[in-house]
Amino acid sequence: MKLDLPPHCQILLNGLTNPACLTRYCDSDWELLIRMARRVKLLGRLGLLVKEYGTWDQVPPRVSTQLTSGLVQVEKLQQLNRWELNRVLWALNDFDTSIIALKGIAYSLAAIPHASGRLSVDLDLLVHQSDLADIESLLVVKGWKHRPLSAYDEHYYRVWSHEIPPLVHAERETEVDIHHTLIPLTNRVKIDPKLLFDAAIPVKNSTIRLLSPVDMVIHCAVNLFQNNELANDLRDLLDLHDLMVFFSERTPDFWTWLIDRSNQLKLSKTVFYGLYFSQLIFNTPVPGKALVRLHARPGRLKLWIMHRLVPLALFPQHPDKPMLSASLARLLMYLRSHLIRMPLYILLPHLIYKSLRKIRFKSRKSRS
Amino acid sequence: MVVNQIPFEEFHMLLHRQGLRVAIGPFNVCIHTSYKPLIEQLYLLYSHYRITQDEIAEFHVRIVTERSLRNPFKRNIRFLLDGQSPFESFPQEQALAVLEWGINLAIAVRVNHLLLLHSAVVEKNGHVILFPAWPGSGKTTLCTVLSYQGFRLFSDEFGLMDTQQQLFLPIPRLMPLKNESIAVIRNYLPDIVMGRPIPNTQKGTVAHVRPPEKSILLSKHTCKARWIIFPKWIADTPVKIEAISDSEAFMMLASNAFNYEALGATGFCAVADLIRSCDCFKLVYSDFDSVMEVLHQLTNET
Amino acid sequence: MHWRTNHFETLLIENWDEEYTVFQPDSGKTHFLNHMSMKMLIYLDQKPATLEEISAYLAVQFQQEPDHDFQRNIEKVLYHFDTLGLVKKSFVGS
Amino acid sequence: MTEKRSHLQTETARQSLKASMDNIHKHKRRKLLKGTVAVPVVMTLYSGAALARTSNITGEADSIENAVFKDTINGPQLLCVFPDPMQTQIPGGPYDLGQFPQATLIQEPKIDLTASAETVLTSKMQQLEECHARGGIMISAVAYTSIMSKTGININPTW
Repeated sequence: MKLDLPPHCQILLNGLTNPACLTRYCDSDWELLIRMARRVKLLGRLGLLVKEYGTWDQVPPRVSTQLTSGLVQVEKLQQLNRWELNRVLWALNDFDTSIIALKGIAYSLAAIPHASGRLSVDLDLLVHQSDLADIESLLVVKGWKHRPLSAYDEHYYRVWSHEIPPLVHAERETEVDIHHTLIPLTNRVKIDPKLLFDAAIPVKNSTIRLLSPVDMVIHCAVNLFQNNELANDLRDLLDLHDLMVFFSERTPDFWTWLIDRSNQLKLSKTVFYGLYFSQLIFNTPVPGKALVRLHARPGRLKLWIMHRLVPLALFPQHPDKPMLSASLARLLMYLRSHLIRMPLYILLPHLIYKSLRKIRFKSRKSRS
Repeated sequence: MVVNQIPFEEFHMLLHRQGLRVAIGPFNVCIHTSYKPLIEQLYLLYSHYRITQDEIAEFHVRIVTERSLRNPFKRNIRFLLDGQSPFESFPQEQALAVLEWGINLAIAVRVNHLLLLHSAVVEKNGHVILFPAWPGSGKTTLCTVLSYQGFRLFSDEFGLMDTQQQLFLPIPRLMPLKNESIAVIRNYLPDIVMGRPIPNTQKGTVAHVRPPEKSILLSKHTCKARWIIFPKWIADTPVKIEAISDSEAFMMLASNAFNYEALGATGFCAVADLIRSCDCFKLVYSDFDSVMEVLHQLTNET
Repeated sequence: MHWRTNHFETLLIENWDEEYTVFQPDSGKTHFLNHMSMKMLIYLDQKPATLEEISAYLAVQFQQEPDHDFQRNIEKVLYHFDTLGLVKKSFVGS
Repeated sequence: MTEKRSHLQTETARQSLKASMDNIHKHKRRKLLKGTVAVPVVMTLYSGAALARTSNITGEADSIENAVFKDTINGPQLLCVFPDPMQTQIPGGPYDLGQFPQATLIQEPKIDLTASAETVLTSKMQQLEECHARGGIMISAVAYTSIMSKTGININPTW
């Protein structure tokens, strides 16, 4: 099956994958490209690509100022992330435990190409569940606080989630998300975190660890196709592409390992989607036989439906002319993400609570 | 082409169809709306802005009307930035205030290629004076008076600084007067063009002053800063100007900025350069005549 | 226990007549330091020192009584510097 | 405003400005902190969206003119900050406001900005007395921006 994208999405995709074509972009293409790249958190990435490709001086001035702004923002957020990690490790210095960095900060530490152009807001860490209570209280003693939460949200985090309520230091603004596993506990699919810790890799001159390359790729796919709602998540699919290109070039048996590990963790269907869409959208060089070796794959009808819906959800809407089909795709993906995350007896009350709260919030705001 | 050179019908069509693009300082803003009372207000208050239909716009904003959630017979307006709504809806009478507020928000959260100080800025004799925001400073009111009495308006809100060249960029926008200052300015400057007062906004009653035509015409002329003055309005006190220490000025200036922290070392060095090249004062005042006297003396002295 | 500076060489320091504004690239923060707190950092940058050593040095420099209160103030600021990441504990020589 | 008064004010302005200017050249380099060389001070700046927190050490503002008044519907109200009672204070400051300084707005007496300068000043001084009576201090705007969100009273961004 071929990728069939509306023209505005094609402008974004070409800009991200083929910097050479940017020299042919007219003012209105550039304007639309900037607006959409910003929408999916890829303005900094675009700026980095233009710099690397050496065509910065040919970019219209009203575009280069916006690319600069995007790069400054990305750089600032990454610095905040690094410092937050530094302070977390400082606070836990006397506590003997192993901590794994996840997502954005992990991609920087692993020196994945283009990681410096990634917009990363929160700091995500994985710890042993048995150390969780100690780590949480040590951080609270050293000045981190939970944001105020409703009783329901607190319950949701503590009982069903794969992370504890986010912590923010009183004198800084970066949110620290501490995970004890990678998939919500309500999910049918489970992961044994011990396997991840056993394979984790130390970072030079630091006590922090990283997931092994295949686990990092699997986590990225899991996050996108199990935990997220896919709307505007193009950046995360691009992460997946970056990781696979980087690791497959450095490790000869990477694809074999990836498939074996996915089968072992019983995550082959999720990884299938990751490989399939990364290849479909970004032309990731996934060997044909890799997909076939995955134990679980979606059926033909299901894949056909996902093939139609996923790109519409991942790419941003046209900022001036939102498409109904894309809105519908997003709604369906939203429901799907919740259905795989929790059984109906939890899901229905959860969605009702969330929509009620939204209405109450709105009417409170309009009254004040 | 300037707004007041096109007929109202054409202006209306632009806002309604493809969006009106105007140059506001270094930025082009593309505005869409079909809400007639707002279009009428904008035709008057935006009359000196240059129309830039063929250029890239950095900001794309919309004011749309919608039915109120709580009262289905009432209509509200909503501000959209690139199709996204950063705040709740407002009563439709507040459309102009919400549009102006929304554009400020967009500038404040997106622009990082310049240092954005939270300050009124005016020019005299080729150099600018910064009046950084400060609780109770009344900077907009003071700025309105200055910009109609021989000073060139850069901004009542944003000190836009090109950190490499240490130059300030004008961004003359409507000046929103609040509450008592509306009557004060009406009396003091009876001839200036001001929008209808909008009651019950989040900041009380607001009325927007149209910036002087000359300031908009010259909005490409950048200048270096020479004076930084932290103003404070106190009723019935005689005017007093007092030098402050560089360290204090540094801390106050840096903490009155939108993106000082985002710029990192660039911001730090820019503020340090600025403090070194400027004289820094605190100003206490109650009436405009004496402030004017003080400022003329200050700007002519050297 | 000894204290020493943390990445002191990366700090950008502006001297405004013995009051200082300091940019710390690691944290992205700007700090205001008075003369005595800057002296503390400079002293600790030359060699790791104990609370008693640094207090004695500052008492002489600023003609203060090196009494308990004085030392307690210095200690508070050392711990504050530690949370800011400007100094760290060091166990060299102990 | 009558012409005479306006003229008078201008005269005052001139003298005041002249005095200020002389002052500038004589005392160009005053300091942010006064009389506090005896303790090390560090304040961390917070700006932008995060606006202020930290710094627990500050002195009382040097004059009522530099104190922070919040504009409320009932007129300006003095921001009165309470140093941490657990800390021993050095007479004359600086004060350690502790990790979670508390602050309140002094509501009485009401300050009527339309009254004469003298009346306004008197009311301000009375608010300050009230603040002192409750064990609080007034702080300068710099100190304010540096402790702001710990006090739970925030300046509204002006847009």
